[in-house]
Amino acid sequence: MPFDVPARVLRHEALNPEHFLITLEAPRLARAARPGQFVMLQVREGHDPLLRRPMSICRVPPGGRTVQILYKVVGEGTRYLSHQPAGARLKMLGPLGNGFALPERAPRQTARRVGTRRPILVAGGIGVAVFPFLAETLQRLGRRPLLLFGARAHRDLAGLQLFRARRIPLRLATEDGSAGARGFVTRLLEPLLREKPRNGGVELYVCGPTPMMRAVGGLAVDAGVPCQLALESQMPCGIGVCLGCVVRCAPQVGEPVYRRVCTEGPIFPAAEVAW
Amino acid sequence: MPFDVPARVLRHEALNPEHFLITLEAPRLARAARPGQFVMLQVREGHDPLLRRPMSICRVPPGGRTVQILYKVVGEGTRYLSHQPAGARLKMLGPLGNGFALPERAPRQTARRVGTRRPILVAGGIGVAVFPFLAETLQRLGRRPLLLFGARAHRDLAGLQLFRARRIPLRLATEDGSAGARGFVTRLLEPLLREKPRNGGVELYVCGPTPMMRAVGGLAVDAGVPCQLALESQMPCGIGVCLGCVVRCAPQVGEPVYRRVCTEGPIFPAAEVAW
Amino acid sequence: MKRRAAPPRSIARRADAPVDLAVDVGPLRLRNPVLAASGTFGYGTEFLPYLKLADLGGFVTKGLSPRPRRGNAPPRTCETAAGMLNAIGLANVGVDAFLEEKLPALRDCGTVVIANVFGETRDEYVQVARRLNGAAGLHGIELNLSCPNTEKGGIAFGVSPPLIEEVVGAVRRAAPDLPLIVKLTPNITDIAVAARAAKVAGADILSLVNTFLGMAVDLKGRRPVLDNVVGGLSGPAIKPLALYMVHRVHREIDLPIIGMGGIASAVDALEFMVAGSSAVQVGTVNFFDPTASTRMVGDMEAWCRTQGVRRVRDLTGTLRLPAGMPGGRSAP
Amino acid sequence: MKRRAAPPRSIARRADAPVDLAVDVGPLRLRNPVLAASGTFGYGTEFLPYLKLADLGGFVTKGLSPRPRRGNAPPRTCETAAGMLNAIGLANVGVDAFLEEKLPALRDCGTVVIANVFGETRDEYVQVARRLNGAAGLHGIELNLSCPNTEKGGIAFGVSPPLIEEVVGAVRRAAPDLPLIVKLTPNITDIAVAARAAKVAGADILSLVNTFLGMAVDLKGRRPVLDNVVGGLSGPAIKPLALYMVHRVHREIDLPIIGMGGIASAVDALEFMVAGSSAVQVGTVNFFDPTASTRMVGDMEAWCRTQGVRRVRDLTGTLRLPAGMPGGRSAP
Ligand SMILES: Cc1cc2nc3c(=O)[nH]c(=O)nc-3n(C[C@H](O)[C@H](O)[C@H](O)COP(=O)(O)OP(=O)(O)OC[C@H]3O[C@@H](n4cnc5c(N)ncnc54)[C@H](O)[C@@H]3O)c2cc1C
Ligand SMILES: Cc1cc2nc3c(=O)[nH]c(=O)nc-3n(C[C@H](O)[C@H](O)[C@H](O)COP(=O)(O)OP(=O)(O)OC[C@H]3O[C@@H](n4cnc5c(N)ncnc54)[C@H](O)[C@@H]3O)c2cc1C
Ligand SMILES: Cc1cc2nc3c(=O)[nH]c(=O)nc-3n(C[C@H](O)[C@H](O)[C@H](O)COP(=O)(O)O)c2cc1C
Ligand SMILES: Cc1cc2nc3c(=O)[nH]c(=O)nc-3n(C[C@H](O)[C@H](O)[C@H](O)COP(=O)(O)O)c2cc1C
Ligand code: FES
Ligand code: FES
Repeated sequence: MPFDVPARVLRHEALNPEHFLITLEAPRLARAARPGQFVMLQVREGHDPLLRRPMSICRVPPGGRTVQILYKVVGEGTRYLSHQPAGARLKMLGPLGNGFALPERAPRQTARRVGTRRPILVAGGIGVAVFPFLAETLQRLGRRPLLLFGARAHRDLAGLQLFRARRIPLRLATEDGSAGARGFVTRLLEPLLREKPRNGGVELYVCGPTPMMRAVGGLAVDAGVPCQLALESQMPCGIGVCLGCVVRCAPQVGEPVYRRVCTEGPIFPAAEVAW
Repeated sequence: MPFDVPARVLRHEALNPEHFLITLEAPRLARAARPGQFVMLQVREGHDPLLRRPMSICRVPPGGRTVQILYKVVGEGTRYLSHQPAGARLKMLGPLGNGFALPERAPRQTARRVGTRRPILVAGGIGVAVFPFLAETLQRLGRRPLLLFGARAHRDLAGLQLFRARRIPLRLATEDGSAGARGFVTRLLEPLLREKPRNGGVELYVCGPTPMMRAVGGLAVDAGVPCQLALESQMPCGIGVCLGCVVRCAPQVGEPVYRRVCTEGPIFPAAEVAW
Repeated sequence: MKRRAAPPRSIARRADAPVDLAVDVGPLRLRNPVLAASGTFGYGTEFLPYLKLADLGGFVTKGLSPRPRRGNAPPRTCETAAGMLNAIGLANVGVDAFLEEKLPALRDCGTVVIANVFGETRDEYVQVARRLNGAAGLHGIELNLSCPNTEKGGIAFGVSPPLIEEVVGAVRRAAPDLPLIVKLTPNITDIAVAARAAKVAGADILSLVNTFLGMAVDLKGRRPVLDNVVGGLSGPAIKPLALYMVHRVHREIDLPIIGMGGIASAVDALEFMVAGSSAVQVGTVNFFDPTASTRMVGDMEAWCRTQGVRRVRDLTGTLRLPAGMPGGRSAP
Repeated sequence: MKRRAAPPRSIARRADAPVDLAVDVGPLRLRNPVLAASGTFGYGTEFLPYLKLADLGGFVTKGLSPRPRRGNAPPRTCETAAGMLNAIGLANVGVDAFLEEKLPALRDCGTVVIANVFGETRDEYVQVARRLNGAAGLHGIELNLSCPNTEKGGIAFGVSPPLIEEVVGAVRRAAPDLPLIVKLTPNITDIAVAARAAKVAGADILSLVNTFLGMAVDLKGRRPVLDNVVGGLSGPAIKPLALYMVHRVHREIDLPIIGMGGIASAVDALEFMVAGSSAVQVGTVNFFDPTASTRMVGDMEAWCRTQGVRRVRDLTGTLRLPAGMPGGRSAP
């Protein structure tokens, strides 16, 4: 059940000139949130911009009364958002969307047992924002997530501290080689997919720009590895009524259909999306 | 010659919950400004609201590098303005308009001589904003301005400290009697107009809501006292090109015409305005 | 003996008296004048987490066609200055699924439910209307005339008075039991001409306006932003245009009007009533403020109370025009 | 030996090469594609404190009539969401004062000066055009067809193809020496029909669009905000509508287009070019950002340089439409 609340900005940190971490007070929303869900966030008062912006729930910090959002300034809306001071109130609607399908809790003794897949989180650029919450939740479920994080350049590898604080192992790639391996994140992923499955193999959770998700989804389907994609799309409403956010899907049976990313998604099995 | 500058907010004080005094850095504009002129001020970035807001130049503080604007929150635009923090940059165009016609400098020894009219500044509500600059300038010209200030209630008598700091005598009236005389500002003015002219009589400088200016202008014309009105009007451009801001005027000869408040005004002789 | 004068009794009483928000719109009686607009409110149940449907005057469903439609390829929407373009392509579940799955869920929703209807041919309109006629829990139908007529080279029904008369007349006969709202397109030289045709053919109520044809360009890609190239503009940007059209139709045509276009607040809604609307619809605002519609009802009541308006319906068409200007001057 | 690779020479050269901003628009040759629009730039000299006129592609004067007009009573303007309504009532100094006082002051302004012309009858248009024909320092005339025809019950010239042909043809004959721009009104079902009539009657260039009819209501006063009741909507709000009309006319009619409507940035301007404009006009932005027009020229050049566009005129009409959709789909 989503809530529409006037959330108070408690903290607003610039991680670097383009990336921000904002902490908003919204107890009921925070309690209801699950990894992979998102909110529709007002970036400022008035009609410019008109629409709220979809933003992943990046973390629900301990205490469960707040949500954190990690975002990148890419246009006017996110730029206006970055000017909001602590104390401001922003309308926020959520949690929305289906969220990731999570594995069952692994009983301690079976955590490394055969048949338990290791979660690989594959992030491209600001797509990383959806993963801190997921990684922490997977840890609580007794899993050992690994983050593969690719971006344009060093400065686009935002939010690493959120993973390091939880000792989540990570491997980096940048297109210009300014940090980690040079190249796309697929360079990090391919060897893992080629490895002989140990302990049940891997499963992928992916979020990033569309070409990256297309590539990763394709690799996963070819390798027969379970893969969930966190899609992006233009989202005027976020609640399933405008039908604006659809993505073309090929269900197991029948014709391709358009599914609403905001409601049937934003998380889709890679095999279903027929871009 | 007006300038269009990205002016930095140096200070922004709430005088009370509805009234603000903002100090903007704009050296060339400040140096060029004369009492009764105004600026077109951007209230925030983007297209909501679309248009800048006309604001009187309330003061040019000593140093001459800044202008102060005294304003009241009456709608969305002024409300957004009130949220601008120190350090923000707002586009500001000015000085605009004709400004008050000022008396000649009075040589010290003749300041109280017969033939020198005493300047009476008649303010209604936020119309007072135009007078601190005028009053200080009149003082420098060797005059002794008197401020008559009427408003709805005590809390609408904003900016009194700007006059008190310069020891400018003032008389107050409020409609609800919460400060000064009960009633309209005309109650303060009428006795002055009836007084037998001493030392050359009085001259009026008036700014306030339209009904108030109409009333005061009428009294002045009837009494044969010089009277300048600082008019308000919807001003999309402020520079004379949209023709949106016109007021009906009856010139000495010929048909009534529409004059642009932003360019031929905002200061008009009371006798000319044919509302 | 000094004492503060009490306010005159009549004013005191007026300020406390409840405001009557009910409106009659032709054959429809609404609890209040605020309806949610077609295409912005799903099939109603989507909003249950955010508001009580019974707090609304009513709502209009997504447009229904004889068969389900999956709609246009994405991208389907694009934000613009104080507005948005959409080219959903009239995706919907089809009239059968509506009757079987959606409408029953609304049986006890406590508000007026109106089905929005379109077709690519006159017969498609008629098919849907006939299926809806007599459906339990349905209070009216609204014909979307912005749909292109595939038999007439894709010209929208709503820009051709003969086509309007034909389709409205046929639907009138196919669904004789339901109040018939005809929704006009604004993409026409004189909307009063379309309104007149709808009236002649038997409309009970006019609703206006639908979206304005518009486009957005992806400069770097040298492509239209929308896969459909063209979309419909809605939101606050269009409010002055819609308000004028309501005013014009109200002066020219004697039928009750449901006005819409960019309404985002109670003040906006009341302005539409003053200009001639008996009720209003709110569309795009539902996207960026999902509780706006019911808050608007509350704000409307509050406004009426402070202004001493006892029946909101008394506001309809109260616009005072300058003397000698019944239709308004025309040269801006 | 390690060294950084130099960028490939062709790219390096391209990024440094000056961008050619000149455009030919029918018989007009402009230094760059940005003109200031009629009614938003006075008679040009008003902007001298803010910019060099020679940095503009050109500008269009306030509309001129045979005799001076004082215009409508105030209030004449009203702000709306991302737009504004105006009902100035075509106030202007009259064509004689323009020729005697305004035009001489522009003799050395270094840019293209276009006179905007209107009349309440065909003869008034002709009178103004005849006076302007051959005037030194004038580079063209633009006919404002949004004006109501007082001889035909106040219907705007621009919504009637026969009236368009009549007035454009008459002006063409009255001012044979001047490039003739015909400015279309958007308040019409299909603007391509008006464009065709203008072309048939001899227009050299089309400019579009003028303002959209709209209204604002003063709720408490139950009055129209504008004394004229109705006004014309301009500003960013209308950009998607105007862009669509430019696209449509460009696909349908073979005449160069000067596009306008809500342009506030170089990106906006270039989008209009991609949609089919050879040049653009900027209107309302001059009010809230008086240096926007010339800054736009600089930003345009910068954009072209980073995108490797060497001649801005190459962008005109480069919109790539989805296959099989020459005119764009129509049902949003
Ligand atoms: C489910 C979901 C979760 C998201 N989570 C995050 C997040 O955690 N952090 C983050 O930085 N970004 C996230 N995004 C992307 C974010 O919504 C956009 O970057 C943002 O809307 C851009 O707004 P703007 O005004 O700055 O950019 P502009 O490009 O000026 O926006 C113009 C329009 O395009 C839309 N838009 C632009 N880019 C995107 C995009 N990539 N996805 C969806 N709509 C877009 C905007 O909403 C707006 O309507 C998410 C998107 C979705 C769909
Ligand atoms: C020459 C001049 C000098 C002014 N000086 C001051 C000043 O020093 N301090 C101050 O507080 N106010 C001043 N005003 C009035 C001020 O411009 C308005 O209060 C302000 O524009 C209101 O904007 P808003 O968005 O808050 O109100 P809204 O009512 O929401 O504004 C809606 C529209 O109406 C216009 N508008 C509203 N009220 C006025 C008004 N009284 N005059 C002109 N336009 C108006 C706005 O510009 C806007 O376009 C002055 C006006 C003029 C013409
Ligand atoms: C995404 C979207 C879908 C719409 N779908 C329909 C529809 O199916 N049938 C219809 O008659 N109108 C439809 N409309 C038009 C609205 O009902 C309304 O007429 C229009 O949006 C103007 O109102 P607004 O500015 O309040 O949104 C749609 C509008 C939007 C934005
Ligand atoms: C205040 C005002 C006055 C205008 N006067 C004229 C005019 O005299 N003649 C004319 O053809 N267009 C006139 N226009 C229309 C503009 O030239 C332009 O077509 C329109 O405003 C759309 O462009 P914009 O959105 O960039 O302003 C006027 C527009 C405004 C806002
Ligand atoms: S964003 Fe509106 S349906 Fe998904
Ligand atoms: S405000 Fe534009 S002419 Fe005065």
